[in-house]
Amino acid sequence: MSASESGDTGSGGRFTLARLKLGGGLGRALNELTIVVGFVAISLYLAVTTPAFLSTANILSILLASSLIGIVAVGETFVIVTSGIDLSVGSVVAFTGVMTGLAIHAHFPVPLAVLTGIGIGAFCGAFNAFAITVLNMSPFIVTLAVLAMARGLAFIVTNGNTIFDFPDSFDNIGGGNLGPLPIAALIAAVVFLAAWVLLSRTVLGAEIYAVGGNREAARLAGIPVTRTLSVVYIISGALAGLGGVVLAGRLDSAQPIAAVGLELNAIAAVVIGGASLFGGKGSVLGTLLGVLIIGLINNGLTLKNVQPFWVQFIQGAVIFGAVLVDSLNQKRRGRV
Amino acid sequence: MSASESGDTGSGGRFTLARLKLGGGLGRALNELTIVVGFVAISLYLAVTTPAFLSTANILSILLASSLIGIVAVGETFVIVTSGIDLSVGSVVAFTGVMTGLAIHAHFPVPLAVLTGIGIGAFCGAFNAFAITVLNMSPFIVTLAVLAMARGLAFIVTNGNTIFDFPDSFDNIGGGNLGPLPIAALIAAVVFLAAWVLLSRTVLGAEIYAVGGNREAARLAGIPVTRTLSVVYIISGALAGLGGVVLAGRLDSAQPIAAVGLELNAIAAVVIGGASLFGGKGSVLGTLLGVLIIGLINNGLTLKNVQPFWVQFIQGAVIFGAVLVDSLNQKRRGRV
Amino acid sequence: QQPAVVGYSVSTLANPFFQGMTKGVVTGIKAHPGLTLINTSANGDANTQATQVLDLINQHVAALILNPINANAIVPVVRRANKAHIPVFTLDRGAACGKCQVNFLETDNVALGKEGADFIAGRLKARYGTIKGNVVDLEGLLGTTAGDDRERGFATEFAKLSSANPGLKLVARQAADFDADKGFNITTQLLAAHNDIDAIFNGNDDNAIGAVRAIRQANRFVPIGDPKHIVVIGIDGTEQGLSAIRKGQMDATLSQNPLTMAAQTVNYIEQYLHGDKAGIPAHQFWPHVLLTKDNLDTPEVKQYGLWGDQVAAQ
Amino acid sequence: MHGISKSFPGVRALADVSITLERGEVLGIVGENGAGKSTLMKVLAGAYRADEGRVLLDGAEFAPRGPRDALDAGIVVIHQELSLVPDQTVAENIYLGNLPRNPLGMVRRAVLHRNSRALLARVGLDIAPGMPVRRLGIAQQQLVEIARALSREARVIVMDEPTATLTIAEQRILFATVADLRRAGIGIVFISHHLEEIFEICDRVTVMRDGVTVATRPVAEWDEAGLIQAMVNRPISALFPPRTSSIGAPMLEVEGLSSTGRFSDVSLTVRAGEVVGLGGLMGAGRTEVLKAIYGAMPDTTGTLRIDGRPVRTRNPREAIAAGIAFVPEDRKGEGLVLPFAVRDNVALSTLDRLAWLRMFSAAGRTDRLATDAVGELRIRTPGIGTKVGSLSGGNQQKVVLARALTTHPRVFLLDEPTRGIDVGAKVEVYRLIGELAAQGGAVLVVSSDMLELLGLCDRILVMRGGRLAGGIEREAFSQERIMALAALG
Ligand SMILES: Nc1ncnc2c1ncn2[C@@H]1O[C@H](COP(=O)(O)OP(=O)(O)OP(=O)(O)O)[C@@H](O)[C@H]1O
Ligand SMILES: Nc1ncnc2c1ncn2[C@@H]1O[C@H](COP(=O)(O)OP(=O)(O)OP(=O)(O)O)[C@@H](O)[C@H]1O
Ligand SMILES: [Mg+2]
Ligand SMILES: [Mg+2]
Repeated sequence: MSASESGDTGSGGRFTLARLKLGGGLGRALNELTIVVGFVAISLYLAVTTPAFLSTANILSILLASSLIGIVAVGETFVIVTSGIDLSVGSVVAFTGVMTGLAIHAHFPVPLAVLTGIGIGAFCGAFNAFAITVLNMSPFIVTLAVLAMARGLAFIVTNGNTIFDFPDSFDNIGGGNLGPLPIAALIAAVVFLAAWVLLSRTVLGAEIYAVGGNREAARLAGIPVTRTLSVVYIISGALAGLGGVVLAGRLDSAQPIAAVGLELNAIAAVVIGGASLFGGKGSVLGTLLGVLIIGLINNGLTLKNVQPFWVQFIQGAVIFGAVLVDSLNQKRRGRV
Repeated sequence: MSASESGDTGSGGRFTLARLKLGGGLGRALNELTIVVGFVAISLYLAVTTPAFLSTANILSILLASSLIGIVAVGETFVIVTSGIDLSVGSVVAFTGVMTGLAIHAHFPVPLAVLTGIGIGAFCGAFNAFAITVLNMSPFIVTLAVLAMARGLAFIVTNGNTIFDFPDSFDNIGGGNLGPLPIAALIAAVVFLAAWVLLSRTVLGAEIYAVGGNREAARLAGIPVTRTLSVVYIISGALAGLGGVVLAGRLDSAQPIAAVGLELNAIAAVVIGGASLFGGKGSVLGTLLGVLIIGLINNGLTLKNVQPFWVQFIQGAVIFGAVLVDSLNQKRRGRV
Repeated sequence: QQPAVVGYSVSTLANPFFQGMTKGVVTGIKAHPGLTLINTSANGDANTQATQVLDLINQHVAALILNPINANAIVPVVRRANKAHIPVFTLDRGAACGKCQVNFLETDNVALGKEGADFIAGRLKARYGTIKGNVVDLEGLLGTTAGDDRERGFATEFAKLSSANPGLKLVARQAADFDADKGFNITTQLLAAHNDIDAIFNGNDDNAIGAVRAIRQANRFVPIGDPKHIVVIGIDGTEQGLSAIRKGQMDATLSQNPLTMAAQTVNYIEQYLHGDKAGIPAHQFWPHVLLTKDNLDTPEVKQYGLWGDQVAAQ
Repeated sequence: MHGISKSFPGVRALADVSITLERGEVLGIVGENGAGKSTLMKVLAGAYRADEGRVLLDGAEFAPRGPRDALDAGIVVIHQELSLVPDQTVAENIYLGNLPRNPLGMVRRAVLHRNSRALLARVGLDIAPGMPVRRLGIAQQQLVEIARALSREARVIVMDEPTATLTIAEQRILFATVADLRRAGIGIVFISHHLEEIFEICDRVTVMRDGVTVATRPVAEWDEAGLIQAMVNRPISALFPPRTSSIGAPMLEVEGLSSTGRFSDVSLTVRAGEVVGLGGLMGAGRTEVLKAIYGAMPDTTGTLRIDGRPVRTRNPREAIAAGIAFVPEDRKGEGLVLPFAVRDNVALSTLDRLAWLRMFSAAGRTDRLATDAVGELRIRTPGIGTKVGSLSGGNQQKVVLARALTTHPRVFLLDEPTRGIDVGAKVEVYRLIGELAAQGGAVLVVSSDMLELLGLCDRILVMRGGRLAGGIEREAFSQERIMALAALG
């Protein structure tokens, strides 16, 4: 135990963040998220070796590319903090995307179509929540089943076809800019901010951590466990719905095959950001870092013209390295 | 609480299995695995509605189709019982498959080539184990990184090409028959039997459960936790290697893209079979049932020639239903 | 003078055909000293592809070769490229915005499916005198253009054939996802359930290999020409597909040539950058051929090119 | 509470139990392990639903559908099994389910910390409210639970063995608090296995046995012998067996044991046949010293000799091989594999010894071992196949003890070995410790129960702030001397 470590630090990340006063507290909060070391290392390497990396256009492109996975990963963060898992998000993105597209084609006004997409996502989340809380099923199986069912529905409702050709007012949600800034990235930023407030500043947030950290204790303390879990899965579903809208707008089209495997990337981002699949740990700031690390890696691989066969290998190796730094750092500090 | 339930039941599955004396005990063991209800229901439905279902050829075809996922799911069972996860198995199947193929093409004798495949799988498992135990990294991240790296390596070593055209002596491992029985299914049966003995009848098995049930208590009780975890991940890797050999033989070819997503199916089989991702629970018999349920569903969808768009939806719905029966049953019996 | 940078985004490398295409692009670029390549693969995800193309645009490449995952989903970034005055050349699959691309060099997947149905009809006619028998359709990955268009071509033609020939029946239509193991498992189960299957149409050669191996395992293989032989036809002409045809395990495949096709696109880029822009056609179907054991090693086919063999030889 | 009955698979935990609690009184409930005390309180707390019976609160029917209802009605329970969220802070745990919020639903952090500090001071715990609970010792966690109970608007407070992990100092503070609460008109249920505590603070005492109430009388009408008789239904002669064993050569010798930031330079010797106590205040580092000897504490320096031979214990496995046994203080976190049956927990350290060829599990031998252990330690369980997690706290503790004995050790490191176990069982544990010593074993016991140390040990060592503050021989034993060493020195 190093002398620098006062008795007050050493939590799983969040609770320091919760106390973060944006001045001096930030340093301490980041100190908790040692994954920041990996993040900085990758950024520095790219900045030094690749001139194009630090250009505004490139940085905006990273943010844009990270916005879909970011939105979905925020929902996944909530779920994982409760020691659950939501494998359905990728399929729900595809399903809500095509449903939104169908709504647009059925001449729904854009705001209503967007709400339809988000609402259907929330409904998928509510289905997950019902099966997990009331029917007492394991989150893994439930959301795996919904993964298959939502994907199937996306094919069934579209007959396998791509839904395309949306009005610009819709496409701009995912593909437009506000001044120089991609709107999708702005939406993601708002989602992150709201989630950060919710998880680290509100009573509901604290209850989510409590339910994930010790469900029985939470129950005995009068926390409404079923309601908390339901909220969490519904948020995750609704954000996947928002993701479907953003993706459909970005690509001016909605495909039933979209976003396959997105759930694994989202979960990876959350876990890279310091969350534990056993619950009670994790933070929105950590997830943000995790998402950006994945975005950085992919951007770097394109910028450096890495041959496609090597891409996957290097992706894996860099994630491994970034998390290794983190875990050695924690080990050194005797926190394990 | 039904009168039939003596005070002696109610353990996590295994320890009842451990005492299973193949006569009267079997009933009790199966009683523990209420997923058997879902299994029987699906079988009955298919038997009644589809004349071809009960033919020997069809049942053998189910066993054959289940053999690859079965072999891999056995390894995953060990890992999940320790509260770990191995996401790398699908990629390791592909990587060991192409390495075995390359070995055959380099004129390795067949047994040596097979050992090469299994050995490389075991090595991947050892890498996972090292990172998880010594470097103290999370199993999810480690095996996710290895998922990407092994897949990348499979592309790199083959330059993306399919390796094919093996001698029959090799192909028969995965694609031959012994009398009426597919050799691959026999191999899977041996793997299940060995795993069942290991997990439910040996000291190592008991240690694996203990490490998964409460790692700290296991450590303080003198169980070599690091060694136990290492064995488990190495077994999982080696079985993925065996899976790669079987797959390459069956298709007379090895592709770097093979077995994408196999890990999710394997994990699903284990969880359907009653294991918990939080460790300490699960059994080889349960996994066998889980694998067979997935095999049955796919068989039923093929036999009934369900339209492709509906396949995924129904897969999801049936898994949901099968597990729902299980969880309601458990709830009714007050075991939750 | 600095070579002009060409950005390339292939939909996926999870399939030998696209590896062939990529090799065609790479060798094509090498043949032009004035061009260099940035090579990316979208791993089958349309969103990833959009991002990669944007990253390529941000690097101010001189031209883009796109093999879109989806013709509609690629449109927004193609328009971005248009705004940045970067010419776009689409390969195998186009962008659904017509003139936004300089050239669209395409495989006619609908025709491939149709010709597959016709081939099977021909073999059955030879066997029974009339077009009759039991046919299995193992389609490709749902939601992909190749899978869906081939299926559409096959299904439309098969419906036509079977309404004219009542003895022609489709006993099963299942998606084998371009995955050999999936093709193997489905075929195994179909063979167990039906002992009178005459032919299997496959969305690509990997599916077909799965079917061939399943027939072997089920001890149902008899040589071509025997009335009990199960006709297997694939699409693409992969190296393993060609090998299976040579061995008489598989009847035929319908092959395009991604190598020459991709090289042609690179030629167009050279022409666009340094030559006659107007001479580049807006749209073109790249020809394909039916390969069987009989014509596989004939000069005409050699002339067209067996990409499967060529790629492996490199 | 009237006519409460509650059954679990294979056990009737409560059979027609009735108790009443007046405003402003302290009702003591005592009974053997597994008598049903905690179950009764969980029914009151809404954590379990009774099979039969009803609860009246101020004369009105009260049927909680969950803990929330009970809390809303002012019934606050400090559960026997700690129920804290390890990754949340002390303050958040104190206000678990009850965080101060502003109208937007945000946590009022300043209020939270201010109030938490006040509550922590009230229970005598000097830690920052922002400290994560994960880093607290088990006793500190207990105090956080007590602080939580005090934070609630309560009409009834139930304390289920609140003192099991506390040392004298904290216990005194708790009792003062209880007196305050009583004066404020709050009804208190106090459950403890420390009978002297019962006599000190209770107004009336209810004795439970085997799921029924045996008797309820004002405390003045009970004496210790009568209470024990009513609890265990058999006479118990003396609490502590006479110390008879002859003390032999040094068996465990520890020299210069240090672990950075935890404790330093601890040297001690335990002889064959000797029982040595290790006393001290909470957080003095006693647990860490035992774990270090046992090889369960990384980064430890120092030397160890057993029977004069130097041994290295780099991990618990080596310690067990060297003949050392360890009973941890936190049975749920460190002692038991909760999803396992009693049998498999007992066998956990001897899996290979029991096996055929050291490889294949031998169900028969395992069953016999477990059956013997259950009989010998009188573990109250429906069967050796019962999940250990469903046993009462005290019986769980006995399972841990039983396991430690299976490895035929000669050096015993016991950390709070009688925590939460009833008088009858305690006597058995004391007898057991006596026998272990008599058979030539060396026993090192950490206990926060000073009377226990005084009655049990041949010698007491006292730790303070990570160092050995001194030792006291049996002839010179007194509470005052221990306290002096522990607190001042
Ligand atoms: N959740 C449960 N499932 C099954 N049996 C249980 C459960 N909880 C308690 N029991 C059983 O009910 C009986 C009463 O247990 P309880 O915990 O109320 O005892 P207690 O009087 O509090 O004992 P202790 O002094 O050891 O804490 C015991 O036999 C115990 O094994
Ligand atoms: N994991 C940990 N990280 C940091 N500090 C810890 C940790 N565990 C314990 N401590 C602190 O180390 C000190 C010694 O604790 P220890 O449990 O050894 O005391 P003890 O004398 O056994 O007291 P107790 O009566 O609580 O068992 C305490 O201040 C405790 O808070
Ligand atoms: Mg109790
Ligand atoms: Mg202690």
